[in-house]
Amino acid sequence: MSTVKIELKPHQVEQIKQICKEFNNDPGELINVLHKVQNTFGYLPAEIQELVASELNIPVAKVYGVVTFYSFFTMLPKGQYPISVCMGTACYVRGAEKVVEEIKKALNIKIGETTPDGKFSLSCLRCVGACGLAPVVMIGEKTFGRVAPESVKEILQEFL
Amino acid sequence: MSTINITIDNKTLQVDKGTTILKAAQKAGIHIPTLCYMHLEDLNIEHKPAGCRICVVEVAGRRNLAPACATECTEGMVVNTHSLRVLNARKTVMELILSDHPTDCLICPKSGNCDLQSMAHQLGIRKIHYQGEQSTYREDTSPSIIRDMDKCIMCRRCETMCNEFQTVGVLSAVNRGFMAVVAPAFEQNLDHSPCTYCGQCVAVCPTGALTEVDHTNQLIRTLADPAKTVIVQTAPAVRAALGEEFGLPAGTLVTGKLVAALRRLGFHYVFDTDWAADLTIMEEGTELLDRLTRYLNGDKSVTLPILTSCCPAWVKFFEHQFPDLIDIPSSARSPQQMFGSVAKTYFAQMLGIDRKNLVVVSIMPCLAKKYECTRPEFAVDGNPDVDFSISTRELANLIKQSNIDFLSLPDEDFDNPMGESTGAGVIFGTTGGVIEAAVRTAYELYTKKPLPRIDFHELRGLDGIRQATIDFDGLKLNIGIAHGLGNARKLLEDIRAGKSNFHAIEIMACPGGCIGGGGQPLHHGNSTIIKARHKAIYLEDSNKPIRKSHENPYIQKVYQEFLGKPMSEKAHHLLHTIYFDRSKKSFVVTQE
Amino acid sequence: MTKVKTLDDLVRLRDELRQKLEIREKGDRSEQLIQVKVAMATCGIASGAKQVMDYFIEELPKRNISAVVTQTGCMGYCYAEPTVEITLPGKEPVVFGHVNKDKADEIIEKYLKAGELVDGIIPQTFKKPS
Amino acid sequence: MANYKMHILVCGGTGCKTSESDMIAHNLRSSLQQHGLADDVQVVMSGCFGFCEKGPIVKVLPDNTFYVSVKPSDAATIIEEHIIKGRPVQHLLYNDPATGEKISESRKMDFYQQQYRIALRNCGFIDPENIDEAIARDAYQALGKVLTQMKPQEVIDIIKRSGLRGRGGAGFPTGLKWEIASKVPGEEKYVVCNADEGDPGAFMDRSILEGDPHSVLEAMAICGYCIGASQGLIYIRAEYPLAIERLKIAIRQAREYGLLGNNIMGTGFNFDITLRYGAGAFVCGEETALIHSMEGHRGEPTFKPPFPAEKGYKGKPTNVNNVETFANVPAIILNGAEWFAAIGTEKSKGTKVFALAGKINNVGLIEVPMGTKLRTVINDIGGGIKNNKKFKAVQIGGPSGGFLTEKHLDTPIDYDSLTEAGSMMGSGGMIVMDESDCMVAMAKFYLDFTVEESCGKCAPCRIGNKRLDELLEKITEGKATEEDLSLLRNLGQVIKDTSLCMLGGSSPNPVLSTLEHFYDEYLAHVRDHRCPAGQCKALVHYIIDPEQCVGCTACARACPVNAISGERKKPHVIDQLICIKCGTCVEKCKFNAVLVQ
Repeated sequence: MSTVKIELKPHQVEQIKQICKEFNNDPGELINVLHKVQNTFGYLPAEIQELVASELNIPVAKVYGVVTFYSFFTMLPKGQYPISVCMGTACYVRGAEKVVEEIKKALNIKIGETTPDGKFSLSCLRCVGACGLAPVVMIGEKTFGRVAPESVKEILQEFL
Repeated sequence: MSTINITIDNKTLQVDKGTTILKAAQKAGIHIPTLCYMHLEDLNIEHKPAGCRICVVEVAGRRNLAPACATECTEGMVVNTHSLRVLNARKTVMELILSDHPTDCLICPKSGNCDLQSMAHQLGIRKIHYQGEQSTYREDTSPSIIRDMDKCIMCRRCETMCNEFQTVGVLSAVNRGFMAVVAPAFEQNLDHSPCTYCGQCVAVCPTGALTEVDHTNQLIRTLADPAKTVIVQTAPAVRAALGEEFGLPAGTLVTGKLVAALRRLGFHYVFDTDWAADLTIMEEGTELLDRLTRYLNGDKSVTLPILTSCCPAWVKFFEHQFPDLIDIPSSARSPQQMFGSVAKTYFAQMLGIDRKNLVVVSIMPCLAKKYECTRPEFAVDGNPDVDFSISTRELANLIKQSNIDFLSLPDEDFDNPMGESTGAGVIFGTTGGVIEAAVRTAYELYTKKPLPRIDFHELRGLDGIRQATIDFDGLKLNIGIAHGLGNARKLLEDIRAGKSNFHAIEIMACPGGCIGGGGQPLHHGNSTIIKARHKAIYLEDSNKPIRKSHENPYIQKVYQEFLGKPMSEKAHHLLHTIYFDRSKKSFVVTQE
Repeated sequence: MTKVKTLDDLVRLRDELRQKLEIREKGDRSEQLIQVKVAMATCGIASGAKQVMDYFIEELPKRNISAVVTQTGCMGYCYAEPTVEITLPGKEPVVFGHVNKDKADEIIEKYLKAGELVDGIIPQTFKKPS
Repeated sequence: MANYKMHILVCGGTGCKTSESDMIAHNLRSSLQQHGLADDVQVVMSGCFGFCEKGPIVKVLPDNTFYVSVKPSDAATIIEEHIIKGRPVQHLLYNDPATGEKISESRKMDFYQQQYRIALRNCGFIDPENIDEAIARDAYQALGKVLTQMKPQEVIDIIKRSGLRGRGGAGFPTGLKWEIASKVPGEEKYVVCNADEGDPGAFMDRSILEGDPHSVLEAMAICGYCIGASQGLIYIRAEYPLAIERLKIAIRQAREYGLLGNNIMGTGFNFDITLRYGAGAFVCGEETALIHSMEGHRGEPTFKPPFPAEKGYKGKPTNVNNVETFANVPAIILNGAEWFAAIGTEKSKGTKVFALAGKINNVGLIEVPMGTKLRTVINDIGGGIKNNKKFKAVQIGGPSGGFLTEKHLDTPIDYDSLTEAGSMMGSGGMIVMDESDCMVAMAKFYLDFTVEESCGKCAPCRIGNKRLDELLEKITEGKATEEDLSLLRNLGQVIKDTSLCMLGGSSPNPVLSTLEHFYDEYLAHVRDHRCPAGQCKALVHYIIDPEQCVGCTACARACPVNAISGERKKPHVIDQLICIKCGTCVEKCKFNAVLVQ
């Protein structure tokens, strides 16, 4: 998994230590800790994983093993407006793939990448449960249903 | 224990409840092939992830095939280990594994010694029907170990050794699915990790994914250099295992042939690390007595227990994991390094040559020794005390490359002055040996009386953690022994918690001590091999005319002529060392 | 906050809370229940339909009658407001005109309970718009 | 205090919330306020109604009027027309596609008529964020009954007699599972609810948790009482924020009421529940993997036995059931084993919830008695195939399931019939496909999923599924041979036969079942290099029918690679060497002159 190098500021270190403490520094709570840390920082760069490992007293390789196992965790910062295209079966059958292609073309990024200006990142996810609205695209907090490939540009326009 | 009746391949037999199909079949003389499974019985290590699925068998009434390694027998179970369905599945799975594995067997360091290769042969694979993308990873080279994960088959044995047995925690399964692989954190190189280079991952790897850094070519070039005087030292455990590489049964001692072979390879002097082991006992034993006496006299600045420090993997382990305890281990260097520093001073002077023209090579059962040579504190002006180290396996290979018929070699003796050793030096090669050697000397130095007996059976054995109390003429010395870093961790945690009442502890990183080292001939999961080597070491000891380090005449000589006395300033300078806190995170971004 | 200390507490609490959901429960099986529809267009409200509806809603449970009380638009009998349409399960709807509280009381006691018709029925001469 | 005369239920399921149902509720409330009706009419956000196709749904009670596809701007109309004037808002009523008539009551809709709701009994009926509404609907009565009047074994016997089987996929008898866990000695045991619903296209469990969380909490406590556990854990996907939120509220309220915690209802029984979050790994639906994940490890399954009942969470005896399984339990306790056992078929009792999706008119969440025929579900409840196309296949059980065809339409839906037909019950995803879906491409879609979700622990799943996927790719590209088809079948069988857990053990099902039922379609790909459904890009060609083409140049102008040439008002031609098969010309042509072959 590629990563970016960052330097944690003292208050961030404190924040992460605090989160670990909330879970009693219990290694069994690793996944909950990672969820909370990712919620706070947006992603889980190597430095954060090292800190979490040392707080929970487990090898950092184990933390990395967990981070790379679960698709929810990311070591790369997401864009300001993360775009998620539902790839559940219902959406797939109703043409989600074409929508993804269109977004890739419009933003010139691949799945899992962020645009150079940090504005958009693109990911696919499994069924969001809005199958009646298939295909579904989520941009930031906003959800778009019955998205047609032609309407992609128009939708993205909203966020520019 | 209740028993169970089962039928395997039409043979009926009774087994204890809890027996797996694999073990039951073995009992019936049926050897079901396995790949990821590993059971080092005498060392209490069992690894059965049931991941490779090579050992699948057909159990009547079951929906799918069952992995023999993990499935326990049940009453009335009927098992077929070679039905059409089983053989087809087994071959197909093997083909799948091979389809994600490079087929460069001809030039693979593991060729001829590879479990995957021999299993493919055993299963009669002649074509890989399923071809496709192969998973590839960045190759990683460290001072000791090469990781070529393209060859990883995800048996996860290394992960078990690194985590469960050694508790080092450097290796973990990372990623998911097809890209899953065993790697250090962030898929960084091992030298950015707390890896101890114990080499146990290499020792159990069934393929060429984990191998040692090979120094044989460097050795060949060095031996051919007319400007250099090349000397060699060979560790005690090597002589108890090298014969295996030439078809001798495990536990055959080949000391004399080893010396002869080294001479024929072209070394100018063939010395023995055992000599340096005797020297180590002089220093470490003296240090022990010094600390013990001061402690008993109420010196609050002295802490006990004293820990042995001859195992480089163990040293790196506590530097990373217990930096708060780095003042506890003995400051004595390992025999390899004592040998190197004495050779490049005392012996170089004796020869009248510059240390730069004296090349010290070591033959070690160990991969961490390769790393130990490179530690900067063991070099003078950039010239290392020990130039490089090769493993028992590399030596065997070199002997074969040099067309030496090992088995027909005569027995020869080591050279002097650094080749003479005692039985105490020999037993360094197995768990409990260092502390027994230390006791033999420390007892006589402390009590000023001759030892009533020389064999301390209470210190021997293969249990992971052992303890004994030795009576030093009224002073009860509590001794602890651990092999395997996981066991060491337990003792260290007690010390950290102030719960330890040991005076001295011996620690070896590898199972069984150096005889089970990461550089030894591969045991392929057969722990009786380690047991046999263990026995051989004690046999060598009992055959030695002198069995106490302080009685070694060449040790006495080196003190008289060069070092003065144990713990003298010169000895301190040449034979002792300091340790470093390595717990600081060393995350480095490795660019692809 | 209520603490449920025993099963009895829970049963009591449930019975109490049930009433709040009765409207929904009834909607679920309205065809098995008596339906009371009060015409609540402007004309109805002006002549007191809301009070009549409230009266039905309050009185019916008191008299242990399970009924669905809903409002409906103008039924077209503006001269007879407030008007109430009652449907007994399995029967044709009947519309009563000039319903006040007294009339409502009479409808409940006689028609709802006993099925006896009371004065004030407006004959259905056309099908009301749905 | 308000004396509500009417209730308006607004669907607060994830699907409808996505279409701004929050805003609808808000607008309804403010409109009521405006008209001074705030104390007369209560607006409630409820759980999912199931009819997601036509969401957002709004239901007015007690008249039971069912509004579909409601927009926030419709709120004022509903209040002014329906609530004040008593006139149903015609344009928001459901239009019966068969008769073209407007239907105002949900129970008269085909979609609901064939359904029987046990697990979903409160979904779309109560406010899931208000425990009072759940209690009014008998929540925790079963727990009370069990704790005060029954011994654990008696409860287990009821569950056993009811015939309830696990709704997570494999269908293991629930009562037996509880009994095993109850008999394993141990001071510390755990009850785990598996809410890691990961099938693409399945949302049964989420809807239950969002619509009726207390039914699950109550059942977990009952299970705890039976097996001797005082701690429950719900392992839920982090991708379900709304369900998590509602569970948190429900747990908090249940604790406040003393229905969770110490000494429940004065019986001395203690039980509490905490949440654990999944993090995007389908394999964690497997119970051993789920347990490892809850312990903070990689979610890799381990060989069974030992089963979780012996050695589960933290090495302690653990009973794992799925959400829907739990949701059935209180109803069984209150209504009796016989009541439940009377529903369904001989070996599959009760009902099953399905998420109906794909090329079907009524996408949604349904609950039908076991034994209901597929035809009923697809044609009656589902309203038939979208756009009047022809039914081709239905895929049940997600990536673990198989495809069923026309000839299976009269198969009763139960565990054994589905398995026999080469599919499986799975957790309840049901995806309908029409003639324009290529079965090879569909099988590949599921394999793509499996390859991505395989944990990588065992060789057949890690490498085998990858190879299956690659073979399928070869086929869809027209590069495969007939020999590849037999390799495909053998590999599928071996993966099923040798994989460590049920993810690998069932992952070849989509391939094997399409091979079985649509072999001709595979043959067409490999022999004729043709995709009959016209879906496999590499195998189709876009050509212009000179008879239809009027030479308007629309296609030529739109073509991104300038592959189309032709003079104005003369038929155009597509250069096959340049064409990238993007389909733009088809969309632009107003005369249906571009053919896909």
